[in-house]
Amino acid sequence: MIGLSAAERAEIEAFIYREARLADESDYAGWEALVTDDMHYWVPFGPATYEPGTRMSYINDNRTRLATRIRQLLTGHRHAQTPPSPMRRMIANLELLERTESEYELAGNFTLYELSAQATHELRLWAGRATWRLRRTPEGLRLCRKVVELVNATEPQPTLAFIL
Amino acid sequence: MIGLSAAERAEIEAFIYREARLADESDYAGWEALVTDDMHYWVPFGPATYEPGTRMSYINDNRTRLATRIRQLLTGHRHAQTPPSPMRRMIANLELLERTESEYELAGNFTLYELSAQATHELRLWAGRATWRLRRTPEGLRLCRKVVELVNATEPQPTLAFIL
Amino acid sequence: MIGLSAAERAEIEAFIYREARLADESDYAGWEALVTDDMHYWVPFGPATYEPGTRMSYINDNRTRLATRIRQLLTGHRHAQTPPSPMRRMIANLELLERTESEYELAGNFTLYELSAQATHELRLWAGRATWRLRRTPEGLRLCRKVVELVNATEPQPTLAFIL
Amino acid sequence: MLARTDADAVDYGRLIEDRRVHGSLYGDARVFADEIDRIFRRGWVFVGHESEVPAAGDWVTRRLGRAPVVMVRAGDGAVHVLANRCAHRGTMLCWQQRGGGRKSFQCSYHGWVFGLDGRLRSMPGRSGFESAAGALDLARPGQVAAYQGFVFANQSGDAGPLDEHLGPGGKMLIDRAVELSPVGRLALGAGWIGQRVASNWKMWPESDNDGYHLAIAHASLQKAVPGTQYEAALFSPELDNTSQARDHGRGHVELELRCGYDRELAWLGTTRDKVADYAAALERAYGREAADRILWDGPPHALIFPNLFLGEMNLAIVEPVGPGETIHYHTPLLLGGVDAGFNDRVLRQSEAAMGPASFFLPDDAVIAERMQQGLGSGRGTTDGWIDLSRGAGRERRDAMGRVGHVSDETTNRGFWQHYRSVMTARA
Amino acid sequence: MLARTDADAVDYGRLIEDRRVHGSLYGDARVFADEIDRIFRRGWVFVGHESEVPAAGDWVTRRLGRAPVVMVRAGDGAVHVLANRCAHRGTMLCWQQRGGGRKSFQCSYHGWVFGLDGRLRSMPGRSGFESAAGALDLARPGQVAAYQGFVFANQSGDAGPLDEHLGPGGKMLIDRAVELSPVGRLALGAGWIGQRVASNWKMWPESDNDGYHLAIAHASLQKAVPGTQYEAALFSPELDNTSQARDHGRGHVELELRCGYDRELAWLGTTRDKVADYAAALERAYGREAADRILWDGPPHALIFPNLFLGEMNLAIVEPVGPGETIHYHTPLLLGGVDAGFNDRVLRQSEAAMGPASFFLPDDAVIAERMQQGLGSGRGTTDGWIDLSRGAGRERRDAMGRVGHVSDETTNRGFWQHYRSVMTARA
Amino acid sequence: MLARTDADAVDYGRLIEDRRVHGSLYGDARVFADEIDRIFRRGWVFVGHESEVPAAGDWVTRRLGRAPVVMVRAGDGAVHVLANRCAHRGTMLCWQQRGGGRKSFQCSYHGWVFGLDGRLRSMPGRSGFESAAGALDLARPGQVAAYQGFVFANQSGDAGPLDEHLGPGGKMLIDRAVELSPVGRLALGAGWIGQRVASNWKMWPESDNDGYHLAIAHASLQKAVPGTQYEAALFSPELDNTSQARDHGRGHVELELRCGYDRELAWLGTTRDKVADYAAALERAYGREAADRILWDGPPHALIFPNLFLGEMNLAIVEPVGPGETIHYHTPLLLGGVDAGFNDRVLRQSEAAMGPASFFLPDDAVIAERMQQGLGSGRGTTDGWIDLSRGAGRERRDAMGRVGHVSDETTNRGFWQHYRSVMTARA
Ligand code: FES
Ligand code: FES
Ligand code: FES
Ligand SMILES: [Fe+3]
Ligand SMILES: [Fe+3]
Ligand SMILES: [Fe+3]
Repeated sequence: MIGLSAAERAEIEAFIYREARLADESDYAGWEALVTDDMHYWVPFGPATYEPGTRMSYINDNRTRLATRIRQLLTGHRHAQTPPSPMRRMIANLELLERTESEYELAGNFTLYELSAQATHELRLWAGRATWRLRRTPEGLRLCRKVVELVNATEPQPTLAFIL
Repeated sequence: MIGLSAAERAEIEAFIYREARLADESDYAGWEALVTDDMHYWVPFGPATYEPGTRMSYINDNRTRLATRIRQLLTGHRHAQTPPSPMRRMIANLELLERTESEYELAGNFTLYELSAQATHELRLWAGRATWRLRRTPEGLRLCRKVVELVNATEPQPTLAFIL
Repeated sequence: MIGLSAAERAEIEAFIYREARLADESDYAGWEALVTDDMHYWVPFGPATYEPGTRMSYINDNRTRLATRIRQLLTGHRHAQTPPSPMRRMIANLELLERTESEYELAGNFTLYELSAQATHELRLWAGRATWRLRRTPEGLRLCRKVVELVNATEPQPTLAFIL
Repeated sequence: MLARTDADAVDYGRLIEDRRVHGSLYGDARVFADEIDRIFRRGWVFVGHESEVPAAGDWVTRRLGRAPVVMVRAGDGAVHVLANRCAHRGTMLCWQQRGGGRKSFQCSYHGWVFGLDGRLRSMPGRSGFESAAGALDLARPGQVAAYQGFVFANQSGDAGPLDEHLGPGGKMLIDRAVELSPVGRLALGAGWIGQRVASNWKMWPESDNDGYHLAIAHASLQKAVPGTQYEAALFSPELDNTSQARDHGRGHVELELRCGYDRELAWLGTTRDKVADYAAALERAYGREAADRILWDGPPHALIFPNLFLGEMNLAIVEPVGPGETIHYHTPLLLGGVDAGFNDRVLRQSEAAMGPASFFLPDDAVIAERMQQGLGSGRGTTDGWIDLSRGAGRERRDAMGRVGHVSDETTNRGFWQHYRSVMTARA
Repeated sequence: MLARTDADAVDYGRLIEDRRVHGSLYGDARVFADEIDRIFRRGWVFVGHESEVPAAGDWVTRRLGRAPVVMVRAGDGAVHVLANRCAHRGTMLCWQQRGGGRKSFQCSYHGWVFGLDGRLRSMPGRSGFESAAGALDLARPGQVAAYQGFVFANQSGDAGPLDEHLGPGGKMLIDRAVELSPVGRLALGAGWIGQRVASNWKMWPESDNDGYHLAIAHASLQKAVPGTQYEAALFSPELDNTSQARDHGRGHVELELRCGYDRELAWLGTTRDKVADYAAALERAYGREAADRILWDGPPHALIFPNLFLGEMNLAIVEPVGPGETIHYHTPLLLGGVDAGFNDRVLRQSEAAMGPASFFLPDDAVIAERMQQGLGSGRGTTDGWIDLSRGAGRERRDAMGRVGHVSDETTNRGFWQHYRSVMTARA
Repeated sequence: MLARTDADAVDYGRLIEDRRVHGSLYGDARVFADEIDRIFRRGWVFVGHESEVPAAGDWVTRRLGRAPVVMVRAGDGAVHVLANRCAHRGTMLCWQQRGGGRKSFQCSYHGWVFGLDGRLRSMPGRSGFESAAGALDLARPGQVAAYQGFVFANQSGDAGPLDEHLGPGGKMLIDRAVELSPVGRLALGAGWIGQRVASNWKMWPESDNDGYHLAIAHASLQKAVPGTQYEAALFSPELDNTSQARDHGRGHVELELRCGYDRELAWLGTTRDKVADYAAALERAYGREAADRILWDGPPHALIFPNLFLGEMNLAIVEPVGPGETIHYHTPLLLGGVDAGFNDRVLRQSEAAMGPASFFLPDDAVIAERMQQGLGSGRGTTDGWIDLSRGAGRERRDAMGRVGHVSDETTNRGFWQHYRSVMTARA
């Protein structure tokens, strides 16, 4: 990525791939450890061109609601993720959108394969563009904002009980 | 990519991802600004192992026809792209095939997700191999040839009114 | 990838992309030249969390059986690959898992598009996680182990007569 | 229109008993076709709410069963429901969920132009046509009517008045939703989120109004978010729980949670001091006593047969797609005449409660899919019966209809008995 | 072969009126099955052109309706149409679009070998068989015949002579295509490009021969490329436009553009000096007067019922896949006896005009899909009628049949009236 | 349960002749529905082997036709086959392939708990129910019975005793598989691998027991791995080959390879010294003579009608999914009472022989798909007949039934004649 040193690039890619792997493997405790206290997680209905909260989004989690989401998943009674869906994410076309003193904003396209193991046993495909805002903290890079725009976000979606 | 400096690699990747993003977002004016005056854009029927023009191709655009294609898209009356399909491209496995004094030839595999928003509202998947020929010009890198071989190029295709 | 120099990274990526390309193009002779004499190729049923041979796997090839597999493909009478399926692989999210004096272990996610050209003419999609173990030999990098975990490995699979 | 004899007719009277129904009704293609005809074509179905198209030229697309329609507000303020199909050759006119600013609809095939009232306005090459004026206007359902801004339509035109379809129960339920607004108006402008489910549509009228499944199906929610409004009204033990299940007749059924709430504004998960402006507005509008009642009771939780779910602070539409495929759409019940903060709260609650990534609906959806799988997905056959007997023996009648314990299948029995009467009467 | 009573028979006479047809004919599964039987099995359908298999051992695969066949040139030069299905157990023999260099077909299951004429040549383990010679040859359609190299087949064998099916109109249209070659031969070797469309197949005979939609449906082309051949012949205002729509009977219909052209070679978008060699060759072959006429008239724009579109310098095949799925294949009309530059030009024009990425067909395809959606995609029902009345009142008859203004639905009416006669006669 | 008259009944007697069958039987939706009813619901089908659920609480999910069941071992050691469908509202109870350690099954919808014997154990809110005990237990097939641990079930309950279905032939075949174990027990614990194939299910009983296709369909295997057990028994020229094809009646058919082997242990691709422990164990268990015979004969290669393939050292289940979709599952025939090395060898051989990535099955699968394509994939129609005559004239009868040359279609004729008798008798 232009604007990053090779080491920064490696570090950022490693972070993003790790975040994806933890999500792939439904390791929610591990995943949650990567996010900041002011994390915002947004899956808009259509392109991310409106102010979240002004009309319906699939997901519009502040940190509290995100914590609730993870807590629900970890109860062991979330039928919609019993068992957890086997998943694999592919991330491509990473571009650096902005860098500040302490933060990086990146965007890329993704594919997520999900085996809906709870009932239909279909292989589902989720695809779109993701934007990550990373913050450099004393503990290393942390995720402070993630926006996921599904290509078909204007169409009815199947159950989405995991974290994209 | 072997044969490229880290800076060249970053520059080339950035160019290719940018080209993809402009296409994703149907920004045809922006996309057209990236191509040279002798641009050749080819989507063969089957593998690119024949001379274009000797048998039918899906697309075999010299610069003039490519300009017409874009002009048609920009009329605002191209029903097949009204509204423009939301799209996202993934590019992977980039390899450097050739470099000359002023040009680079690269190949990689791709996936393109398209929401056919004009009628069926299906999420369509286009996949295959792309070859980019980039030229270093005073204005920066420019695309002078793009060949897109669909994996299933021998099968009937749905409407393909955008630029791959 | 963290833990690798830029040159190593380029070399490893080039190797993995080349391996993928040879598989894409059903160049089995070329592909076989990339593997070591003790190559192990495993496609488990479900996650790779069991000892191969203790329960059924899709593929659990030692070098001998892998050679047989390739020999069968090269007879020209393998109906299940007559003609060979046009394929394209996408590899993403590469992470370095381990490096020793002479070996690298990497993992990443993949998508494989296959046109089942032998009968149904469907575009099939195979997706999952791959682990490559590469060894540095006098002839360059060689593949000594490949494990492919399909996302939907617990579900019935269509014919898989090629090498993943 | 296609000729069809009844050689392979389904005997609905036999497959639907008072206390059980046959599982084949959820997966059979012929049953689905009959439902599309008898329920969704020859009966009243909910289309949308007038507040979704606030300005002239605003439109939304919907399905009456599978038939595409557009609901549009014309220049004179009238709301029309029109076939989303050109009167010339049938080309769909609007292919997005919604839009605005239209003066007319132009067909992309030959360019005919229709007014927002469906009248043919112009066509290229007029001299080629001889048809009488009006013959080539857009088709419209045989009956369209609204109650409190809720627009319903009936394609066949012979379903009787809407008033009769809603009945006192249906109207009362809608009134209770509307009355939440100090000005008696809804403002449904936040958009609909759709969830695609691999189940028959009937799982949704059932589960949306099933008071028996909460503690098990939504156990994860109860654990992760203790203290919601459902704690007293739905999660609490059978014999402590004073909420009620109601059958209002005509297929309209209700979980009456207000009798189970343990505090006012439980339905909004808040207290009066947090929504003081709203409470004050209600008091100004309706007086103290009525306001107190509204703040306690909150919105209805009820089905307006067959496709409208008044889901507390959400509205949901159940759209049948195929025997084993359904879309469940919802939008927050935004109110007119309230402060923005109030509606923000409703929207936030709606994002949490419904939709594919919410805290409730995913579990219902997976269970509906498991039910579909258990009953046979339309490809096989099943000999199974579905039990509906819960509480049948302790059910009573009051002025509004049958009433049972909130966990009883009074609601399902109400749904199915109306279904049976429709499916046999319109055979 | 499967027994089927007519309890649920479709009444085509009622669904097809002279000036309108019922929308359910585009999406119903039973209608589709009837069409596959009555039109595509019991009628003549276009298979391919002999020039597609120029050398012995060349073959192409096609569908007669849904039944797979292979068209192959045998060693003696004869072209055969054979069932693409082993005579033993039914295994498909050829699974690619085309190939060459074959001496025989060997089945992959048990290794039976069939000659290029379909005769069983050999089998492993001959002693296990007692069947009479010939009993195990490849099946073939009941009738196969060619006109000017255009190969047609009829599976049932009782469709009457091809000559009668084509009639004077069909033959004249084909003649006009062939006569473009100075040596009277086509050379269709550039391959077929297929476009998959989510519409019924009948949208294609209709829209391919609809002279009314150009200015709207193809407005983007007109704007982006002003001055094409269609400017005068199709885009120009109704009353200036002298092109004609023709019904030649038997379902063969035409947009006769030659009467609307404003210059010679309009159909090739060029002028005589640019194709001087071609013009000279025509003159040598046919004489000056005929050459002038050909250079003005150009190729036909017409349907040979049910599946062959003579699309000016393209040939197209309409392949029905399901009630809501069709493939539209095309190949450029390459000519024998012309210079390579001429055929290059034809191929370039074809790439621009037809196929999924061309300047025309994508808009037609999306509109066909919108029409399918508007009419109901086979999962629902519709009560809509499709209007076909345009120009019905100003239509006239001449020696070749009915003729109307190019923008009139004379062509669609011709298609549908023949469809009705076939669907009712073969009930 | 859905009423259905026979107006569109399929005449199976006419479509199945002694020496040929009609191709439409492989792709028609009505035929598939009839098969699911007459063969898979009203006949005996294989469910699983008791050794798959060795411990109390172990369970596997299966389909009886399309109806989901679970086979489970209860605390008392009994193996039950239960409907995988809650007795309340039909929700599927188990949605994975297999599991263990269960004490009960709890439904995810309302929390009913069923014992491993299917009895309703508890439910939330018991006071709402009045049903008699037992009325709300899990449904189970009308008949369930086991032979040598092979569990079979019949849903309708009126298929007669299992003993009669298996007949002496079926039992002998199973006995021969079991007798390979020195302790007379199988230990099927390695899991099932499923292969999804775009063909009708009947291609699999056919091709699994077709001795005619080896040299062609599996030519690549023969070339890549010369010297397998099939060299003498299946690949060798027709007149050298002494293996036999057998029809044991009731649809059970066999390729009897033991008479074609040229050495003992050919079926394991090994020699006695390599499996000395196993040979010794057999001798200890059965005596020298019997052990020698077993080492020569090896396992059966046979179909137990309709869905169980005794595939030498594999078991396979054929699961019909739709007219053109089937899953072929297999597991290695692991034996009780043998050393681990022996079973490792069996598992290794199984990985090579069967499954989507093996050396054999992919070719069969692609050929089955080509056959399906050749016959018409259910969307079209075909007039083709499938020939079954091979060897019909040289077939003979012995005490076990009809017997022919291994390459003869004695097996297919046996399958189809039983199919015809079932499909006509249960019409
Ligand atoms: S179909 Fe709408 S104008 Fe012709
Ligand atoms: S099916 Fe073709 S040879 Fe047997
Ligand atoms: S459906 Fe199983 S407990 Fe209600
Ligand atoms: Fe619920
Ligand atoms: Fe057109
Ligand atoms: Fe085989």
